[in-house]
Amino acid sequence: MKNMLVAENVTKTFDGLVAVNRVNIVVKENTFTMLIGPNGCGKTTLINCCTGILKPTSGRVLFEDIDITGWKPHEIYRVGFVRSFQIPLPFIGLTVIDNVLGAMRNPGEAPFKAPLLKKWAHVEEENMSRAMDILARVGLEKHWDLPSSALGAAQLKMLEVAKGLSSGAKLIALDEPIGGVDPASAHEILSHVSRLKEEGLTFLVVEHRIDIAAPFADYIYAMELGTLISEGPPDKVLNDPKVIEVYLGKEVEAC
Amino acid sequence: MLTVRKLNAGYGKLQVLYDLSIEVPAKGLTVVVGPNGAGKTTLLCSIMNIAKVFSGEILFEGNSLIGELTHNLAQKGIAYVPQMGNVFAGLSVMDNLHMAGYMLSKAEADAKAEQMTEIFPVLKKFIHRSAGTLSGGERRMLAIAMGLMKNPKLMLLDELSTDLAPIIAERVMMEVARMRDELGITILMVEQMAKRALEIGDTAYLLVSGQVKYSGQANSLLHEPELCSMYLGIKQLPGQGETKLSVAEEGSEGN
Amino acid sequence: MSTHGHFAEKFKDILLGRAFHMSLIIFVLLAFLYFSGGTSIILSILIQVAVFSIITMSLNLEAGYTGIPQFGRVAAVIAGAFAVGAIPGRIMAFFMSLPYGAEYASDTVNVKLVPQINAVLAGSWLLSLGFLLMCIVIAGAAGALVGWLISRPAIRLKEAYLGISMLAIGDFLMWVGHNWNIIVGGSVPVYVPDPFRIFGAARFNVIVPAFFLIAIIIFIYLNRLVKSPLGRNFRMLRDNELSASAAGLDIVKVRTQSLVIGACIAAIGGGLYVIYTGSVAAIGMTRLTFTFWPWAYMMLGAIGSNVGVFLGVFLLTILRTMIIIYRSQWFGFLQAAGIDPLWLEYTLLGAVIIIVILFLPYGLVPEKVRPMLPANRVKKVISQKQMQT
Amino acid sequence: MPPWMSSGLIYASGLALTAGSITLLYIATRTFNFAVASMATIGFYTVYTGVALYGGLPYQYFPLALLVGAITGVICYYGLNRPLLRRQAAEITLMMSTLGYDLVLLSLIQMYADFLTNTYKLFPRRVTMSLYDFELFGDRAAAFILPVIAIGILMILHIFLTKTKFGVAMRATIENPVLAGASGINSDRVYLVSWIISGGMAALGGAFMAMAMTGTPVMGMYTIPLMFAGAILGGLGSIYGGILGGFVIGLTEYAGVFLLSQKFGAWVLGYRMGIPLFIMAATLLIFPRGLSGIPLFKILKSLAGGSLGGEKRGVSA
Repeated sequence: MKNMLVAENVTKTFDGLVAVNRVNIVVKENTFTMLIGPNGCGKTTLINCCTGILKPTSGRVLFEDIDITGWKPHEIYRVGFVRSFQIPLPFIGLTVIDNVLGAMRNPGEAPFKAPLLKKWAHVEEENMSRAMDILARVGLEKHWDLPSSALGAAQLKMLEVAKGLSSGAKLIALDEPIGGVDPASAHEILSHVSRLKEEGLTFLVVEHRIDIAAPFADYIYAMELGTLISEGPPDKVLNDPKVIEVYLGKEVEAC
Repeated sequence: MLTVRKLNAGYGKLQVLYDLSIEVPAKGLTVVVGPNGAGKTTLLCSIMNIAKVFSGEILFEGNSLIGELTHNLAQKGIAYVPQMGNVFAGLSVMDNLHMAGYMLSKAEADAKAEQMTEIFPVLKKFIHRSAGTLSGGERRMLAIAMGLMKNPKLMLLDELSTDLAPIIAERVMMEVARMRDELGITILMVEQMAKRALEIGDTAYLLVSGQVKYSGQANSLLHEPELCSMYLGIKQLPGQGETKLSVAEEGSEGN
Repeated sequence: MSTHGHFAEKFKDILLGRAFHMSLIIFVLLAFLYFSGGTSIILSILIQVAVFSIITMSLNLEAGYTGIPQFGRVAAVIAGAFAVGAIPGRIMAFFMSLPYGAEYASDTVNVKLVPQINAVLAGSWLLSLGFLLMCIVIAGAAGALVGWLISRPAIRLKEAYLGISMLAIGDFLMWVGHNWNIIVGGSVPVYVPDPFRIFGAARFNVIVPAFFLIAIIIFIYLNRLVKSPLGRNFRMLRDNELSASAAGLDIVKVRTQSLVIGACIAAIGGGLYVIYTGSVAAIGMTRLTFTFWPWAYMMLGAIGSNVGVFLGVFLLTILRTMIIIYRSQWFGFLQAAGIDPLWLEYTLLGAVIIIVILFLPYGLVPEKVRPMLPANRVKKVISQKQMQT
Repeated sequence: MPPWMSSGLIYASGLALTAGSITLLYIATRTFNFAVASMATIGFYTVYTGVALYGGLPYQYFPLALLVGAITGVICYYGLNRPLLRRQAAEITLMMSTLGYDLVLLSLIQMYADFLTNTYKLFPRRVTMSLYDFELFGDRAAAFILPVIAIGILMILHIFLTKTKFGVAMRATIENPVLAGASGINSDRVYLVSWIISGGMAALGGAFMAMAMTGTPVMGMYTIPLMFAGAILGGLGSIYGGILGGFVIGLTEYAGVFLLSQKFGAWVLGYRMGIPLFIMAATLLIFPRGLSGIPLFKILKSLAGGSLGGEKRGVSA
């Protein structure tokens, strides 16, 4: 399996505070790779550094062997690496389907072509047809024409995934896809995601509700205080004393 | 003293707590434990009307707290020590203590502040420094002192042991137990350092993914081997055999 | 559903819609003004509606659709007004071998020059029309340039910082015009050659439909623009910049596009305004008239709906006019105390902004959330999908 | 003192107060207060009415200006700002709402000017307030008194914010509203007091500025970009920064115009507004978050001890 994403020695400091400290991760193609760790351990900061929201202080980020360190988010998006946000950020003034369409490109985005329906309508129709397929894959096809502000929390999470899919991305980074979602919907979301993985996509998932998410993972990285403390297949990481310590405090012996 | 019934709460659209019911008996120490992201902090925030309550009941001494403004809650005798942002970084240590005792008279506040500096000598040393210059541990001490300043009937403590050296954490825990024993303060404590908390606590609740998975005597909860697996969310730890799901069900019925 | 039922449904929607009710109110008020004041009042209302709906629609593009806090609308309007005041007349002067340099704008020369140009314009249909088109093109170009220049620093700033900076730029341009005599005469207004002179006494009756036509063309253009993938990009930027960027948008580019198109249109509005008034006084290009009033029009009508903007401009312009006409009848008590009731215009402006914010946060005709493609095409795609499954 | 300097000091003191008023309100309530324009004009007219109708020196009417300004602030808070804050309105909405209030006030000011003209036969539309001033050390007294008052107000504010219980509670609320609420501090009252102080400062600032420039009903309207420039230059993070920013803007306007007109000729005078706006633009281009983004300013601030507001609101939240 080839490497989709490689982060080499990524370090990010804020005013002298080290949020991410020389972290190395590798996301292999067609895997569900999980990044776990307690609140404030630097998971989201790491994802932000990889997807261009933040610029790493040092280190390199490679996507399919292209150095994407310091690229802008829309440039990283173009090479096929997209992300979702922990708190869903839908475009509330748009319908569900337009939220998905917004991530697809269309000649009608050029100012001189935009007023001329003929120049872009056929592409838009194709896109829309594709968008409907994507919505069906995440279980939102019935809500395509609702304003996205009318969706519930779990649906918004799936909309984020759909936005990622619509770009034709190869790697999708999901920041807490099941945070704030009830356990039943969380299972549903993750089964959708794992079905998409079967179809050939790669996922990098940040999540701390490992009780629900771990069974879906192929490989887990655990972080604490900005550094990696463990990595490997789920069995290995979740039984790693260091990980248990982070999650349980010091009283492992008590159990 | 405090009763929470069928609470559904969260932030904006995100729901974090699902039909959560807990009971905090007067003059007791109630401990809420659970993995990251279980909604422990959100529980305290919904009591303080900081998070959004979607439905359910919160009763304090028989009166509903839903919709009460936060500062009125403080005047009713509920003190809240948040995990993050628990001191005023721009104010001196002395001012922090006085602000915490905002509802006390000048003389009372002075006396109480004096008492606090005796309990926490480190505060005396930095009394005129601004709280922003304190180290993590010192800040935490200040936060606890600020909670105690209020002479509360009910104290809500969020993750006291964060950032504290083990020895100091131990002392803080003893201090909490002493507050219950000597001052007769009712305490609702959310804690990551589960073992110590459960040792000193009276009643305990285990929160997982926004739902109560276990409730009962703090001590007996400590002796449940499932605790470990519950925390980590692994259904089967190697060598442990089948999980006793019945325990969890019993627990939720116990509410 | 039968076609007949469909139309009945649609008709019912329109009848119950806020836009329809607002139009009714406007119509009644207009009829009332017509019977009490005659045609000239109606015409003066219509001309203002035409000019200000252009300016307000451009503001709506930037603020309503793209979410830019455009508190410097006046800057682009000034660009158009100054360009029309300074350039087309000079071009005419050049071809007529009249002075066209700095002295064109000096008060003693300008007052003699412009009537000469007007006389030539009045002699030819073609020339007049060409002159009008030239004015529009020059105004639009100047506006686009200013919009682009403003967008350069603007991309780095956020929210209120951006708003205040644009407000300051607008003010600054006004002071430049007021002091730098060679543009539009500084403190003495320059005259603008009049492409409608050819109609003589009927000038006004022609200007109104002509400007309305231009406003409607811009309305159609903007409606198509915002109902396109580009319009969707604008809205994405408005709803969430971070998310828009993660969805592959170059936010700097999209913001620049909105600012340039908006400024271009606003400048055309400014150019038309000075053609209608016949002169450019820099000091009259205030942010009160060309930034704050358009904001009030837009907020009352609807942020993000051009029909709403149109109705908002109409309704408020009528109310403003009524204050002017009926000041002595209705506000006699103020006049008795020596107070000019015209100041009530400011009260109206302020009150509208406050009331809208407090009670009508989405305006009278809120934007409808619909797909960008026309409904029939959307239906085709969706039914195809449903057939597949 | 050369004339540009005396006028500059007077004007800059006024601008400092208005910029401080904008900053205080912004850090307390996230509201960019447009109404500072009319509040300043109201302050000027309060003083003008006093001296024109009842005689005496402008200085005796300053407390009255403070009071009137505070009242306009209270009205705006209860009528407009509080409902919007409760609704957690966006920054732009808060800003637009004060614009509406500003325009209503402006119309009232215009009517009041008409009223003064008609009833008392005054000329309130072009007022030279410096005529009512007296002479001190061979110069206008205002050039000495007003900077002193401005500094005095700054000191009183500093003492209020650091030494009184309520002042400290204000800083606490501004820094961390959640924790302050949990400590029993009523944030409503803090916002109200912010409006009172800020309204008073704005009105006094207007009364100051009128001592250096021609007092007109639209003077606030014309100078509001400069007030904002001062506040933005100060970085909107600390009230001292805002006051300093306003002072710098005011003084450079007068000094800059003087120096440039000596070098290039009198035509520069027309562009006087350009100088402060240029300073603001330049600052924002280099430091998009104003002076407080400059490390030097941070150092100064830390030397001055804990200041109001801190760098970020709710750092810890």
